[in-house]
Parts: sequence; C-alpha cells; structure tokens
Amino acid sequence: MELTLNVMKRWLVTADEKMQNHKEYLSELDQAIGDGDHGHNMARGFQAAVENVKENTEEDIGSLIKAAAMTLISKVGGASGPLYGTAFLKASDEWKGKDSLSQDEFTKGLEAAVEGIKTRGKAESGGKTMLDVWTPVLEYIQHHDIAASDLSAKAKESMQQTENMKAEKGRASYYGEESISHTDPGAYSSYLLFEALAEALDKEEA
Amino acid sequence: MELTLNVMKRWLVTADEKMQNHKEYLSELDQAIGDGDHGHNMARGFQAAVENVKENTEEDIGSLIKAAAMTLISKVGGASGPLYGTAFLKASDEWKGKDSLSQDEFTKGLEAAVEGIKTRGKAESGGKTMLDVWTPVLEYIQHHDIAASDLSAKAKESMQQTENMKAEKGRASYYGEESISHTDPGAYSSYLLFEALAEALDKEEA
Amino acid sequence: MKKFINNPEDVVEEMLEGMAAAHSDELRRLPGWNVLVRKDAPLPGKVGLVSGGGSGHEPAHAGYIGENMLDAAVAGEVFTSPAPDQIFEAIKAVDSGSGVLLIVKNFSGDVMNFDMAAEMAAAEGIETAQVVVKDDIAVERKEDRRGTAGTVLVHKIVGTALEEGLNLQEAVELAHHVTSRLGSMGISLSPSTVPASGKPGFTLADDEMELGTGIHGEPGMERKKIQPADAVAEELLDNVTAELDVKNGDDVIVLVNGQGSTPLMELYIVYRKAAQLLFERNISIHKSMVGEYMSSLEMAGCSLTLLKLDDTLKKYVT
Amino acid sequence: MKKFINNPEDVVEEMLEGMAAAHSDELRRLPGWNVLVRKDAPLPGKVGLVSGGGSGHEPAHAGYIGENMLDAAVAGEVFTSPAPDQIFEAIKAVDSGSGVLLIVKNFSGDVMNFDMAAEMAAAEGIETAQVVVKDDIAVERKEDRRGTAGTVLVHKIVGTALEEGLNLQEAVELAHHVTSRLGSMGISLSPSTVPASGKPGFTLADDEMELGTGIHGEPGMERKKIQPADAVAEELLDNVTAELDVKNGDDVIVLVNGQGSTPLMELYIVYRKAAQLLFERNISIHKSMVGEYMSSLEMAGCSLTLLKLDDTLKKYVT
Ligand SMILES: Nc1ncnc2c1ncn2[C@@H]1O[C@H](COP(=O)(O)OP(=O)(O)O)[C@@H](O)[C@H]1O
Ligand SMILES: Nc1ncnc2c1ncn2[C@@H]1O[C@H](COP(=O)(O)OP(=O)(O)O)[C@@H](O)[C@H]1O
Ligand SMILES: [Mg+2]
Ligand SMILES: [Mg+2]
Ligand SMILES: [Mg+2]
Ligand SMILES: [Mg+2]
Repeated sequence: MELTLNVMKRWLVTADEKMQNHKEYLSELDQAIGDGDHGHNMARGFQAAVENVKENTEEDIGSLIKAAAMTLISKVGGASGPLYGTAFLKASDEWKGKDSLSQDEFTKGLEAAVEGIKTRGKAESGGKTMLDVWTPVLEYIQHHDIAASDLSAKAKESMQQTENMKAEKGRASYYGEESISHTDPGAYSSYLLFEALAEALDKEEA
Repeated sequence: MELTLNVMKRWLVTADEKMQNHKEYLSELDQAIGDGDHGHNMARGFQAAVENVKENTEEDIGSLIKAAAMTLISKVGGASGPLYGTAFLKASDEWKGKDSLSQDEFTKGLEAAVEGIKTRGKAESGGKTMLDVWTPVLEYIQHHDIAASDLSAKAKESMQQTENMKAEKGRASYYGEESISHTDPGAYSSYLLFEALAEALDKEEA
Repeated sequence: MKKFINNPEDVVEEMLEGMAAAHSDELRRLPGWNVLVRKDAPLPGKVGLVSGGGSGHEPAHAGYIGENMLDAAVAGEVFTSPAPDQIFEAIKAVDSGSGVLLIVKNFSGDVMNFDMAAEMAAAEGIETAQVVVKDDIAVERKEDRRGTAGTVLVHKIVGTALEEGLNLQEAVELAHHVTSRLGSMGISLSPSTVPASGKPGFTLADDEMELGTGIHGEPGMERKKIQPADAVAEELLDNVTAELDVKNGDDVIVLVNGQGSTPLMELYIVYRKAAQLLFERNISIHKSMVGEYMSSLEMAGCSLTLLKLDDTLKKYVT
Repeated sequence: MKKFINNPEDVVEEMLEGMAAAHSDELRRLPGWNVLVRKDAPLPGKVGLVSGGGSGHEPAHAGYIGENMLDAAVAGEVFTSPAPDQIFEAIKAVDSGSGVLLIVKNFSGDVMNFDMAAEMAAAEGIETAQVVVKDDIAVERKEDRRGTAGTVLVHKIVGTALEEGLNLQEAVELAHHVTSRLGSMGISLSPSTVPASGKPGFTLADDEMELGTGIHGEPGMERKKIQPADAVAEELLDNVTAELDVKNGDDVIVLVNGQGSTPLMELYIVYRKAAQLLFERNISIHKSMVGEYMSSLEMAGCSLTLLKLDDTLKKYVT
C-alpha cells in the first residue's frame, strides 16, 4: 500500500483530535510521576501543528512533516517537545520530496525517528519512556503489512507494558521504585499518535 | 479600710493568674474584632510584672506600682501596653512614698489612671475600649465603700455592656458596625484586673 | 500551622539573630534589644531615621536599614507594636545630636508606643519628631487610615533627603509632603497565621477575595467573588488614583506589593494592567517597584501604592 | 486555586509584559519572543550569558538580567522548559561575536531544548557552550541531579567574571569550577498549583514535610513528621556539607532560599541555626543570601545552598 500526502495530513489531524480529547488524562498521568503538564504540552503543540497543516500548501510529505516538526519543537516545550520534534524532523528528512510513501519508505522514516529520539534523549528502550512504544511499533511495522496490521493494538499493548517498568529518564526517574505501577505519559501520547495513524490508514482504505 | 502594700502585691499576683488563665480567651475575643494577640500581650506583660514584684524589695506602694508600670510598658506591646502602663504609672505618682492607702487615696490614683488612659489613647468612654470598664468602676468606687462593695460585679457588668457598643478606637474600629455583638478584649482584661482587686481585698478581710 | 520555627515565643528573637548574622557588614544589633542599627550610625551631623512596628512584615523594617534609608528598625512581637523602651534605645543609638525622625505606621499601638518613646527621649534631651503614615485609603476617615506598603516610599525618600543634610524640621515637612501624596489599597485571597496563636487571622471562602484589607489582615471594604487579575488591578488603581486625584500629565511611582504567598508572577500580571491603564490615561510612571516590600507573613494578596510626584519629590527618587 | 491571573494560558505572556514594562530601564523584550534581554546587549567583545527555564521560579531568571549577571533570560510555560527557537533568539540577541554561554538547570527538557538551540546557533555560525547545573544533592546519581537555587550563584559568579573579559572557554571552565563546589537541598511543607492544571502538584499531611524536593515539587528522599526549624537547618546543612566535604577552615557562601510562601522570618530562623553550626565548626561565611531567589510559585518550603569558595571564586564574589 501507499501512504499518500492525504493520509499523512489525516494522521496529524487525527492525532491532534486525540491529544485534545486526552489532554486532561495525559496530564493526570504526568501528575502521578512527573509535573502534570504533558497533556497541556501535547495539546498545545499538535493544535499549532495542525493549524499549520491546514494553511500549508506544500505538496510533498517531507515538507509537511518538517513543518509539523518545527511547530512541535517550538510549541510543545518540556522534554516531549524536542523528542517528538526531533522524531518528526528526522523522518521528514527521509521523506523529502515524496508525495506518497511505500511501506518501506515509511519504515525508513520511522527508523530515523526512533534513532533521533534515542540520540536526543540519550535513552534506550526499557526506561519507561515514549521509546517503549516507538521501538516495538517500529519493529512491528518492519515485519507486518502496515495496512492489514493491527498497529493500534500493538501500540496499546506496548504502552500498557510501561506500567511495570521503572523510570530511568526524565522527571519520572526521580520517583524511582515509586514510578512502577504508573503508565508513562509519553508512552500514552505515543500510543495515541500510532492509533491516529491506524485510523488515518483505515479511512483511506474505506 | 486601708489598702496595704500586701493587698497591692496580691492584686498584681492575682491579676497575673487571671491573665494566664484567660490568655486564650482574651486572644479569641481579639481575634474576632482585632488581631488576636491581646491575651498573649497581657499574659506576657503581667507575668513579667509579677516576677518583678517577687524580686522587689521596695517598701512603698508607689514604687511597687511604678515598677509594675514600667514592666507592663516594656513587655505588653501593642495598644494595651502603653495604656495599662500609663494607667499604672499615673496612679503610682499619686501613691508615691505610701505604704498603705485610704480609700480616698486609692481613688485619687485611679482617677489619675483613667485620665492617663484617656490622654494616651485620645479616647473617651463609650468607644468600646477598656475605658468602658475603667470609667464606670472609677465612678462606682468614688461613691461606694470599696471593701463592702461589689466591685467585681460592677466591672463585669460594664465589660458586658461593651458587647453592644460600636468600636471607635484601636483595631476594632476597622470593623465598624461589625464590631457590635462582640465583647471588647481590653474591657475583658480590665474586668479581670478589677476582679483581681476585689479578690485581693477579700483575702485581706478574711 | 506548618512553619519553620522552633518555639513560637522565640520567633522574633531568632529572626533578629539571623538577620544580624546574615547582614553583619551592614547592620548591628543593639545587645539585649530588638533593635537593628545601621553599622555606621550615628552619622555625625545627620538626623537619625527610625522606623519599626510589629514583626511579620519582612523585609520591613530591618531590610530598609542602610544608606538613603533607615538608621534603625525596631521589631515588636509578630503583628504587635514594639514597646517604648525598645524604640527609645533605637533613638539613642542613632542620635548624633541632630535629632531623630520617627516614621510610624498608623495603628493605635504603634502611635502610642512611639509617643511614649518620644517622651522618654525628650526627658533625656534628645529631640525627636514623629510622622505617622496613613496610606491605606480603604479606611474612610482619614485620621483612622492604616499604614501599609506606602511606608517604604517614605523611608526611601526621606532617607535619601536626610543623607543630603536636611535638618529635623525640614525632614518632617518633607515626610508630610510625601504622605500627603501617597495612597495604597490591598486585596487579599487568604489569611496568615501568627505563630503564637496558631490560627488563621480570618477566613475567606474558596471563591472570595477581600478588598481593602490591612497588612495584618484587618477587614477591608468589601468581600466579593474573586475577579480576574485585570479587574483587580483596575479596581485598586481606580480607587487610589481617585483618592489622590492623579490625572492626565501626572508622574507617579507605582509599587505593587506582595502580601506573602502571592508569586511574583501574579504581581507582574497585576502590575501589567495597572501600567497599561496609566499609560492610556497619560499618567507617566517615573519608577516601578514590584515585589514583597511589606509582607504579612504568608497572607495571599497584593496591594497597589501610588506616590504622586512633584519636583521636590523627584529630587529624592533614586 | 486562588490566583491573580486572567486566562491560565496567558500567564507567561502577561508576566513578561509586566516585567518588560516595569524594568524598561534595564531590559527589553524581544518582540514576539518570551525572551528578556539586558538593555545594552550585545556588549562588544563580551561573551553573552543566557539562562532560562520554565516560568514560576521568579525572580529567576529574568530578575538576574543585568551587569555582572545574565544578558538574557528565556521563559518557558509554567514549570515547562522553553522551546529551542526561543532560546536561539536569545542567543542571537546577545552574541557580540565572542560566543554565548548557556547556563542550564539539569532537567531532561531543559537540557534537550538548550541542546537543540545550540545546534541551531552552530548552523548559523554562532559559537555556544552549555554548562548544566546539577546542585540538588537529594538525588543520588550525580548525572541525574536537578538544577535548583544554586544556579543563581553560577549566574552571579560567571556573570561577574565575564564582565572582566573572560573568553568562552575560560567561562566554561569557571562555570564548571563553580558547579563542582556547589550543593543544595530543599525541604517542602506544602505544594504549589500550576495555573493550567489548577491542582496542587503533590500532597502532604498536615504534620508532614518532605526532605529533598526539587523546585517543581519533584519527590525528595524522605517524608517525615515536621521538625523544628533548628533540626531542619541542621539536617540540610549536614547533608550539604558532607556532600561538598566542607570542613574546618573552609570559606562558603550560604544561600537560604524561600520556595514561595514561606515568610522571610522563617528563612532567617533557618539561616540563624545554619550560621551557628558553621561557626561552631569553624567554617567561615564569606557571604550570606536569604530570600526568594528561585521560587516555586506558592510552594511552602526552603532550600539551603552552599558554595565552597577558593581564591579563584572569591575574586568574583561581589
Ligand atoms: N530522556 C528521555 N528520553 C525519552 N523520552 C523521555 C525522556 N525524558 C522524558 N521523556 C518522555 O517525555 C515524557 C514527559 O514529557 P513532558 O511531561 O511533556 O515533559 P516534562 O517532563 O519536561 O514535563 C515522559 O513521559 C517520557 O515519555
Ligand atoms: N485608643 C485607645 N484607647 C483606649 N483603649 C484602646 C485604644 N486602642 C486600643 N484600646 C484597647 O486595647 C485593646 C487591644 O489591645 P491589644 O490587642 O493588646 O493591642 P493591639 O490592638 O495593638 O493588638 C482593645 O480591646 C481596647 O480595649
Ligand atoms: Mg511533564
Ligand atoms: Mg490585638
Ligand atoms: Mg496587636
Ligand atoms: Mg514540564
């Protein structure tokens, strides 16, 4: 299957809807093992990114995602801003000039994104962060047909597994053992992001 | 009857006991229409004054009361410190060199005390202050045999009447109409002072 | 009551010890007295400047000791005015023979205690004069108005002028001139707790604010539903400008004072609106002060003070 | 939540407008950016000094703009680190061609955002260096330690040194030298409420305190029954001196910082005990700072910071 410019736009728009709808919940998760701003950060950032998309006349996916990246970088703030921003920015580099992506091309972008998060955050998966959703989702996509797959179930399951992890990075790490039995907020917002992708693809199919 | 140096000493000691016992209550009264420190101010001041009396070897009433006045002035603070202090100081002037007082002599001291409070506080009776106990008590003593009289009933009744007055002076005046239906804390401590005098006289009789 | 204290009865003593230790390069404590004195006082030929009052308003008053400000500050118990003998010691410590000016906030207790101290000084041949600050316009009758954050401006302006050699009479006149052009109004959101009592000084509902409170939480003019910062700023400003008759073309000092637990962020938000309104009304801001200048323990709230300048006053604004 | 604000989303914008208006003689705002800049920046030949972070810590960081301190401060949302483009604007505004030093408090968000800003600057040929302050010794692993009130001492010392003409590399070395001798520990009694969330950041029982909290109320080492001020001071001091190996004969700067709603009175009471203990241990206090230097909105609590001086550092302590 091909991921068109339209699918990518719908991805962002759907992600924004989800961030707005889960704003309070994400901040609540962050309140427990962080500082309670994650939902506000994500909602602020995606709203701005989507406003940008709507005005955007760029006709290639690279430019679209780069514009989103720059907006996320400048509007999210906190730890998640540079991380999501870097992820989108690295992916956009791979998608430069394309108006549609094969699964392979899409995966390349995702690989760059995960690499970007790891470098920016000086983190590995297993540390109870958004990486614990991005890494398994990437692996899944590397081995499954994205259109036919159950992407959002995979993302959800990975997100849920962060509950049992001990935080190693970011604010949650100050909670040490106490961070266990809480879901990581960044993992939750990443789950929402991939759920949005699955829905954007679904719509395309229909 | 004669008021001996001993009666005067017992007066101070009894007054101190009452201030300590009513410390919280006086501060509560002051909390309602003032700043909640009257009990603490009075308790601190009378305790110091009585410590002083115990060490005091002075053999005349004037010196005894002057020493008490100076201690009250320096230990009570707030509005009541200068007022009680001035009252005792003015009275001590009248009682200079005496080791016992006739009712007439005692009354002269009380007159000077009331005059002192009025001048220091730039106040008249009727303004819901300690003067509304001192003034009626003075008048009562001017016309009754202090030994046979019911001094403490008179003081109590005057204190109770401050409940219906509107405060004109001191912190309570900021409460305006709202000060009505609260007893004035300074009136209450003055009532305790005169009750202590009555008890000190009673003991002497017995 | 959650406080970093030891015994409630020792808070003033221990605070003064802390202040004297922390600022030993600028001030010294009079041994045995609750009085902090500028290190180099008395200054030959200079009129001494003394203020004070109950504790709990820090940095007032000891924080204002120094060049161009106070020569001594007297600390009473928390929210209780200091006794005359304490004030008298301060007077003696700063008198160079040129007399001493006492700046007093208008509370019965303060006025009476400073009066008595002045009498004690007179008995020892020290000339003093007293200026009573009544800047709290929330109280209707002028003679009953409380002294609040505006007092700090009296310290600063008179302190600066004294450094330039004014004599006592001139200083009194200048101080009266300042106070006649000075007005403040406060607004509170939650009370403070005096350590000795352990109970909050007043109560306000979760959605209520009180307009016109004094610096010990004395009652104001009105309780009402909490308003946005802009409305609060406008109400305070309108009241103070009306009272001082500040108008088009005037020059003012603006002081937005924090009462204790209100974050600086909020004070700047209040200041912002006040400054915008002054700008619109063509009143120019000569100097701005935003911060905790005269606090009330951990009370939440703020106050707005204006000083209407003229050429005389501008000379002494640093 | 009782606050003097308008819309919770506008607090930072409105605060910055207020600050810029109140202090227009000392700083200016970069139009459209949440950046305040020293009025006369960039100073020819001088390395620029930039700091910043989430808002809610006022007077940090804009309050430290000025001679011998910062050239610019970047303000993020409340308790949220600022974005790289904001920081990049600050860098551009203060760079005189001699490069820019970034002082960053060690929080993942701050470090990453400043990193990205540095990359943006590098892409435009502006040399920058970053020093991360990790003074909060309550966190065990050194690399995870948070930046807290001690950051202010880095601003002051490096700022003073830069005024004397250090180059970027020398400034980095000095800053590392400062941070290697700096330690802080906080203790909190009650939480603050971020306007956007409207809920307190944590909860503590009426008789509990938390030792080792961060400046956003991050968890500390231990919750325990509230202790007298003297015990609190001793515990903070013992922890910090042990960590820094401060001993007999050493010279230190002591900073007792208020977290927001703790009255100055209490800070001096804590300071007093710390100073007494230092004196007993023959550690001399070179300079004392007591006040709200790095607040956490209206959190109640305080922190104690020590900087262990040597001859290099003493040169720059003013
Ligand atoms: N170093 C890191 N590497 C990867 N992810 C991180 C890192 N630090 C934080 N995160 C993610 O960011 C999330 C928190 O984001 P947010 O609350 O917006 O920022 P902040 O922690 O600055 O308040 C965490 O839940 C975690 O998933
Ligand atoms: N001007 C005055 N004249 C007479 N009595 C006064 C005056 N001002 C205050 N008082 C008395 O002092 C009492 C309050 O004393 P206190 O609470 O100790 O001082 P403060 O008001 O300074 O806190 C009042 O209840 C009143 O009786
Ligand atoms: Mg967060
Ligand atoms: Mg009282
Ligand atoms: Mg009082
Ligand atoms: Mg945050």
